[in-house]
Amino acid sequence: MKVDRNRDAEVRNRDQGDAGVDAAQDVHHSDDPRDFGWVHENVPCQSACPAGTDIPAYILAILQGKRGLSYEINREANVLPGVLGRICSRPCEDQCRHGWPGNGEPVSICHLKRAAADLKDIGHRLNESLYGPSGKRVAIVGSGPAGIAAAHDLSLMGHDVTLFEREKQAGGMLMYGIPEFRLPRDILREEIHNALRLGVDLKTGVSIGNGKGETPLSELRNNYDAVLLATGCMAATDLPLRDALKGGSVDEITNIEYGFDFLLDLHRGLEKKVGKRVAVVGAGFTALDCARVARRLGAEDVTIHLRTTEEYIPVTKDEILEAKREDVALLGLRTPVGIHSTKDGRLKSVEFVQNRLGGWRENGRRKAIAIEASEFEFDCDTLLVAIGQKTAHDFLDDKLTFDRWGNASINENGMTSLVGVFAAGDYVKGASTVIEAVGQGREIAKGIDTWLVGKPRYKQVVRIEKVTEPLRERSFDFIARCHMPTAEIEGRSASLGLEVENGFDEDLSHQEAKRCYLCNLKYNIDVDNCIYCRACIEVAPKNCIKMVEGIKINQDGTYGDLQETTEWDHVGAIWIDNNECIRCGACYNVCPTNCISITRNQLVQREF
Amino acid sequence: MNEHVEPVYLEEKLEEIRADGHQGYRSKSLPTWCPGCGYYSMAEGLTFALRRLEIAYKDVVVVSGIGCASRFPFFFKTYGFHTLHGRVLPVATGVKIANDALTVVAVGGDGDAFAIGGGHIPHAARRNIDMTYLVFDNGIYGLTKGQTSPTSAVGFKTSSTPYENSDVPLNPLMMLLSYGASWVGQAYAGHQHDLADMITQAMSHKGFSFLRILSPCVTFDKTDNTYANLNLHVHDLPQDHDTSNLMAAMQAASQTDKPALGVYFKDDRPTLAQAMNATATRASGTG
Amino acid sequence: MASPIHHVIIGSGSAGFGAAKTLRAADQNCRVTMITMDSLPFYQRYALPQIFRGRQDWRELLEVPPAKYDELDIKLRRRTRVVEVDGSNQIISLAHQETVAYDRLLVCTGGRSYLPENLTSQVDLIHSFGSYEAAMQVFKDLPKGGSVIMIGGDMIGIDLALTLLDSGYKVTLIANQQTFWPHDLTAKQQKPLLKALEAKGMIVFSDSRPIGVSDKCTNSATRCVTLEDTTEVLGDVVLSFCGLSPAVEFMLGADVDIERGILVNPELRTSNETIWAAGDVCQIWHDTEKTYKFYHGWKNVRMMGELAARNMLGGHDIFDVNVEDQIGVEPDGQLKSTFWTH
Amino acid sequence: MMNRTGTDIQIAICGSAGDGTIASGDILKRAAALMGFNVIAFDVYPPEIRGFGKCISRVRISSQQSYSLKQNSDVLISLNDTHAIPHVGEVRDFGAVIYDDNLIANVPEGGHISGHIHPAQIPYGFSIRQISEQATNSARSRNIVILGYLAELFDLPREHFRKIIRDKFATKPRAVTDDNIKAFNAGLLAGSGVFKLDDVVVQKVDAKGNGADAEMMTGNGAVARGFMEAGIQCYFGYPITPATSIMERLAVEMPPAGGKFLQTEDEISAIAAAIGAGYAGTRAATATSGPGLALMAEMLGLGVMAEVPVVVVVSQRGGPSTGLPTKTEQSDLNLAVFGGSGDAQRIVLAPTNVEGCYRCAGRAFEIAETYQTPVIVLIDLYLSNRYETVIPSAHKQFAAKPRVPLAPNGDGAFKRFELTENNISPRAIPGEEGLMHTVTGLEHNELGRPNDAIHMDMNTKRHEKLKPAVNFPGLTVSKRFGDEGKVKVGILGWGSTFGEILETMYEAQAEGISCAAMKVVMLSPLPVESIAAFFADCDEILVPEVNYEGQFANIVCGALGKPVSRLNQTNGAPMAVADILAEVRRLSGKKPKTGQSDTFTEAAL
Repeated sequence: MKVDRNRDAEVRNRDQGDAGVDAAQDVHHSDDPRDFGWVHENVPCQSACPAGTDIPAYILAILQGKRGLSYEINREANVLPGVLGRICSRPCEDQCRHGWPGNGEPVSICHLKRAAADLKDIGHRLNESLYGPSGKRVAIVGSGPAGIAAAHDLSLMGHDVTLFEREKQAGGMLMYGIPEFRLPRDILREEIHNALRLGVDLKTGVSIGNGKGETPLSELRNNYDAVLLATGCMAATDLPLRDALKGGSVDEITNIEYGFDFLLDLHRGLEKKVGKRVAVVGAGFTALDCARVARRLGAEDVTIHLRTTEEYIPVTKDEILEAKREDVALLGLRTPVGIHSTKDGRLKSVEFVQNRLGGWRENGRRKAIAIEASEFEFDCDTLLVAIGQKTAHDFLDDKLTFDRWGNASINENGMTSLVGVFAAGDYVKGASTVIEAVGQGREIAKGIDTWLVGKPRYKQVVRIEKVTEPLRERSFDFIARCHMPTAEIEGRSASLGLEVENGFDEDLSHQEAKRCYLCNLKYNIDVDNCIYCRACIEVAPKNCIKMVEGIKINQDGTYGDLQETTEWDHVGAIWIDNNECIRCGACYNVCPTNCISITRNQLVQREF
Repeated sequence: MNEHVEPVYLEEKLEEIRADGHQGYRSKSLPTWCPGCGYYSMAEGLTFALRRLEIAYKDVVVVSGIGCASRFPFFFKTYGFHTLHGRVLPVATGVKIANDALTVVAVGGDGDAFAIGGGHIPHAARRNIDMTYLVFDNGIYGLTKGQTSPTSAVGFKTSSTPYENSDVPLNPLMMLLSYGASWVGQAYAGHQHDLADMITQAMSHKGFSFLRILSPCVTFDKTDNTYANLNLHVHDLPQDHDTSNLMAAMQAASQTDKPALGVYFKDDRPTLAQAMNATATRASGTG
Repeated sequence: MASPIHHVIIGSGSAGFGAAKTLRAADQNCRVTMITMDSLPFYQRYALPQIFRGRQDWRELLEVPPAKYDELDIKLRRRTRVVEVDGSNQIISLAHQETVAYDRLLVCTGGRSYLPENLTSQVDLIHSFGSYEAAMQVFKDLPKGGSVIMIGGDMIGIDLALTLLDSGYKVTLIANQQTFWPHDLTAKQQKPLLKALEAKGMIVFSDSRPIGVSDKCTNSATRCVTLEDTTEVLGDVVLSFCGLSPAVEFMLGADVDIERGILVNPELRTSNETIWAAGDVCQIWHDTEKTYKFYHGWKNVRMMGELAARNMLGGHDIFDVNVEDQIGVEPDGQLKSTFWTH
Repeated sequence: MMNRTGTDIQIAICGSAGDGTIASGDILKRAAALMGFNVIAFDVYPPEIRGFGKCISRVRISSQQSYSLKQNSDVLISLNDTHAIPHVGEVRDFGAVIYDDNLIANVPEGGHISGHIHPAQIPYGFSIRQISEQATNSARSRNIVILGYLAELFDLPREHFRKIIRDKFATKPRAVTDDNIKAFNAGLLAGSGVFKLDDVVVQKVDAKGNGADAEMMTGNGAVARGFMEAGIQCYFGYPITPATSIMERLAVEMPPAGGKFLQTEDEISAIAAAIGAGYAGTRAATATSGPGLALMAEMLGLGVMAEVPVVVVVSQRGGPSTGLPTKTEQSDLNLAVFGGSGDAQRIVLAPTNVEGCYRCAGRAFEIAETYQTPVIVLIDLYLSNRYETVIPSAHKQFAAKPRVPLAPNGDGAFKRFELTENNISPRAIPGEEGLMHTVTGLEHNELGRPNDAIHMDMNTKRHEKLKPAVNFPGLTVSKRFGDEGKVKVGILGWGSTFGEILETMYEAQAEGISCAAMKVVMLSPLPVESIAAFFADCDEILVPEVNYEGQFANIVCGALGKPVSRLNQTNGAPMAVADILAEVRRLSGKKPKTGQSDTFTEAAL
């Protein structure tokens, strides 16, 4: 097999936690709050990513044709790039500089992640840095994204990890919650396998709990140095009905089901059926998944009922569009308040109350306020309730402290109120996103390691590296956002397994990668060498280079706004406003005194 | 050059600049030269020099002729006189003779100095009027949109030399050396720190100081005196250059293909004012 | 000295112009600015079918001559897109990077033509009729005596369709739920009305919905619409008249309540006390039905504009939310609607 | 409005120095000429090279002859809103305003042109800068993008534009042309979706209209062309706005034709060298503006005194002193006619349009040689820089006639300054056998030797020899236009202002005012008889001039002893037709016409 030695070298040379110190003189490591502040503010995608993925770095790698490297950069933050590249909630794209007013549409960050995974060489070799054995043993309960991420990292750090999974296969909600048309299982299995193959002992079909044939948690505590609970949110949130249910409880009406259970059963292999008119209550990915699965199971009329409107629900616009294209209707401003059933106990209709939009909630979503006396009935023969999930605690055999939502409370290392028992993922955060679970899994793994070893291995610094050319062209800024090619609508309803999104090919991914501004590049004017000739301002594509007399400093030591002036005797510096800067390189190329320099400023982990 | 990457913190830099005080010499209005023009470097250089020599604004008069360079006085908060094409030195002479306490800086481009004004330079130089003449030499006429100038190279194509310039360029340094200028130096707009230092030295000299400043015309000369070309060719005068040796200065000045930067020649002799005082003394019969 | 109050009106349709006139009539000193995406001064969208009756010069469609704006001292800013309204600082950001400060703001941007989602990918093949320019494009692309395929057929569309039939063109109507919008009719209620249209020579499909539009047709037609039951309808121009959906994106940061449209009380004031809304863009609280409702039709719209203007100047007039909404067939076979004036 | 049929539109492009405004206008007018239109165009630009000043290029495109720019433009294109906003009012009702609606920096309220467009004007906003950057990676090609947009909007033939663009950048690297073509195409594309709402119409002209012979020329270009056709042998020049382009043109054309071209170190040396070359028997010339003429005044006196033929073109700009280098004025008439020391009578020709520049410059050598004296061709910035379509003469009608050699006079007594019946002395040039002599700036006798006593006779000779010049064959010295016989108002004019005068006269006639106009091309010596005849036919005489005192009116009054009405303006701009017309109406005793009737009736709302 042909091995690309250069590529391997590139992978090794990235100093993420690498034992070596940068020998090159053109790298500087800073822990100044102004530099941290710069990265937080200027690399909005990375700041928005719960796992802290170095997005500009992996997109640059794609741009340079190094898709394997790109995949590895992703894996440093997230061991499941192929998975997240499909189903991530993409908080990064909401913050992408390219999507800021006047700049166009955000970069398809998520699709590029998938492209790195899909398009890496067939002979791609994974890059893992192993520590020597620690002699410590860690048990992890639950093999969802948080459990897998933690298991992988802990095993790299030299600990012996055993991963317990109740179901037949590892993956948690990834395996049992998300429909295959969004996440093909071969991709999922491969990435889980890769994450666990460095010595993680996976025990499937083993249930931790107090029932018959189950292993008690206390036994794990005795046999292992540390236990991590990553059991997620394994119970559906009840449907809170205002009126007492006419004709019995929800559970008694056969064609009402919780969407969470519906999907779980489906992926366990049970045969699921739905009626002709399916109503889904809920506003998250689960609700949309239920609706789209229902279409594929033959429902003729599928509706999703929202408390607010589709503008304010926490799913991606693409997902809403695909659902609509599959003829799923989203009906807004209604809250279910009652259920009507026929005499024989079958569902007849759902009673809703009409809402109007209220103010904003803290999470950026809208409040819905019921309009008095505006109830109406909606006829349907199947109701899927997908309004959320919550943690379940019946497997515990010792007392644990919870917060007011019933989620496990943890300290800064991730330890619960029981010594040696840690928790991560949805079990701590409540129902959240996959990328948050992955991010927290890594974080808690570090905490466990610190606790086991007795001191932290890493600290975070800003790595500042000299870059000798702009890496981009102005013309890149005019490329339109590439759209994800999707399967024909006609064929979709025939198969639950047909992946809807086809992924970018090499051309599309290269084209889309060009769009990334590479926000971690910092353009600097060396004031000592500047002659104030404004050649840079003349070529600036935006109002990004300014004549300044001052800059505000925030209380936390980071920078605030530039104070501009047009009076010659007040101009202290001509300065690049990195918030406006789109890294086009025009100024760099024109400066007569070569006083503009570029650095790449990245957050990295350094060993103590 | 320090290859180490050191982060730059703006507010610290601005504090330094404010403390330095050179901004105070600037006028309110922004210079109107083409972006990238070397003259910005000179404007910076003059402000630094005035600050270093601690000369009060009120005691400075900047006199100029016509041309891009002659816009100069408008961008300073000092006294300025924008006169006629080529007539810089006569006007500046009048100012200096009227009040010897003033610091007079005459500025102009190569056309203003060596073409129409060429006849005036020898006389200002030999009289050793105590002023500094900064000639911004870009080898082209910028204000009239790119014609050949007395310092344009042979073979240079402009709108008035469409079949290439065949006139040998003047050598201003040798001219001035032979005209008897008492301080002759050369600087380059692309080396802004050295330029500021040279302007300071020129102004410190008691007598007629002539500083030729090589500068690109970024708009009309894309081939000859560009930053890129000048960066390749300029170099410093040797460490052991003897500034009191006129022949050594002439020898150095004759190396036009690799222009050397620095002080070529320096001679301390009586200025016009001193000579006039001496004449006055003689005339009054008290000497 | 206090500077005069600045009233800004976004939108230059019936509501906007009516409001501007009312403001000027009541206050000689205030500043009145109208901002519109349109290239032309105010003209009635309802007059656009007149293009097929020989009135192709836009100057003939204007409601008032351009000089009238000078006379009334109304500043009209055309081809100007508002990207954001900062409701707390009272500043409007325009797409070309200019900002405009206001004291009081009236939003009457109307609605944009709604296209069923399943046809959005073929939008390039469907003509629009929402502006003079679009209408003229239809006029140009439609051969004399040619045929129009109309999807939906709201009241603006029906008006155009009747004009077209009258002028020797052929019209095929593919009816759906939005037919006769803003009248809200069941399929059963639609039936007699569709019959009346058929009697006027219109071809009507009411049992199948369109699933695709194509320009690759079997014969010389330039457009064909495929229905769910695989029927192919051929024609020269496809138009969608499926009602309007309000254009409110630029108001998302304005600190006003929005559902589909901008929510206002019966005085047409939004939840922000310096912002009013009028016309097709707003939903007015109906106190007995306990819901926010749209009120369409130019009569309603103009009334709202004038009323909002009076209230911007301190009045407390109430919009009559119980306006009549009727459609029917006259004995002579003519359709009659409360949304029409002719 | 004047009753013209066919196309007659004016496009104004307004930008900041460095935006390429002038280059854009240049391509537009050349393309229009190539399409067969009559074109008049004039650019206004600031003294800074690429600073922040305002540039406007106005191009009038008509299917019939026109004489000046129109007061109202039909289309305004903004490349810089700050500069263009004050000109929005110049666009007529239902005309078009084209601008960039996608700025990169915030502007304050009122800072964008779209807020200033009148409801009767049609706004066309598009992303000029972005499209330029997209097409060529640079904002520098905005000026070409707008041309594409214009071509699309008014359906102008694209290939004509592309040809002119290719021609214009022919000497530049290939990539420059390619980029500009890309920018033009991008403009076309941007314009292709646009719905045209204005009523500005450009009708296709029959290609025969002007024919392929028509050329686009500036006054300065026409001067150079006239010089070349007259076989100019030596040229000495010094750059000065607005005459520089004459030198630049000759720098290109003379060397291949065997001419001697030199850029001297100043105007003083330029005229000196030209006089030397004239003395040596060649056709020699220089060109300058007012300040240069002032420097040359002393040397011109030498030319008069030494009776050396030399041609000096003077393009006037605002003065005195450095004045308004980029603004037009007709205030150097006194200097041209009278400037210098002593009674230094010379010939001054002032063409009134671009074709006149060509004819006067071409004929000037012959006149200078005939009368052995300096000839000044007096034009101004407005004429120097304005473009018109001209059909140059097919024949070299200005070429020097073969010189008839004089009989050798071997005794060294050649009377170079002999007093003769027609006051013209025999002239020999260095190199001719047996005719050696000396010329000097001192007063001299017939032999050219210093002599004070003969001063009166020599002054008489130098003045009287020029008088017959008013009948010089092949030169229109003056010409009357308009109504025959007695008229109410006669407008007398000279130089570039005459275009506006002629337009005014046609408008006045259309209003029913009995009116005539006369242009005077030879300002020194003055064609007194024809002017007197014109005066006799007119109840009122109006002399509009772009100077403060009325320098021509002074000369005419002095020569004819009759009062005239003056109209003077010195705001840096050409005289406006409306201003002259108002004066004509006043003199005719006619009340001003009421404005256009309103074609709208307000619909009941």
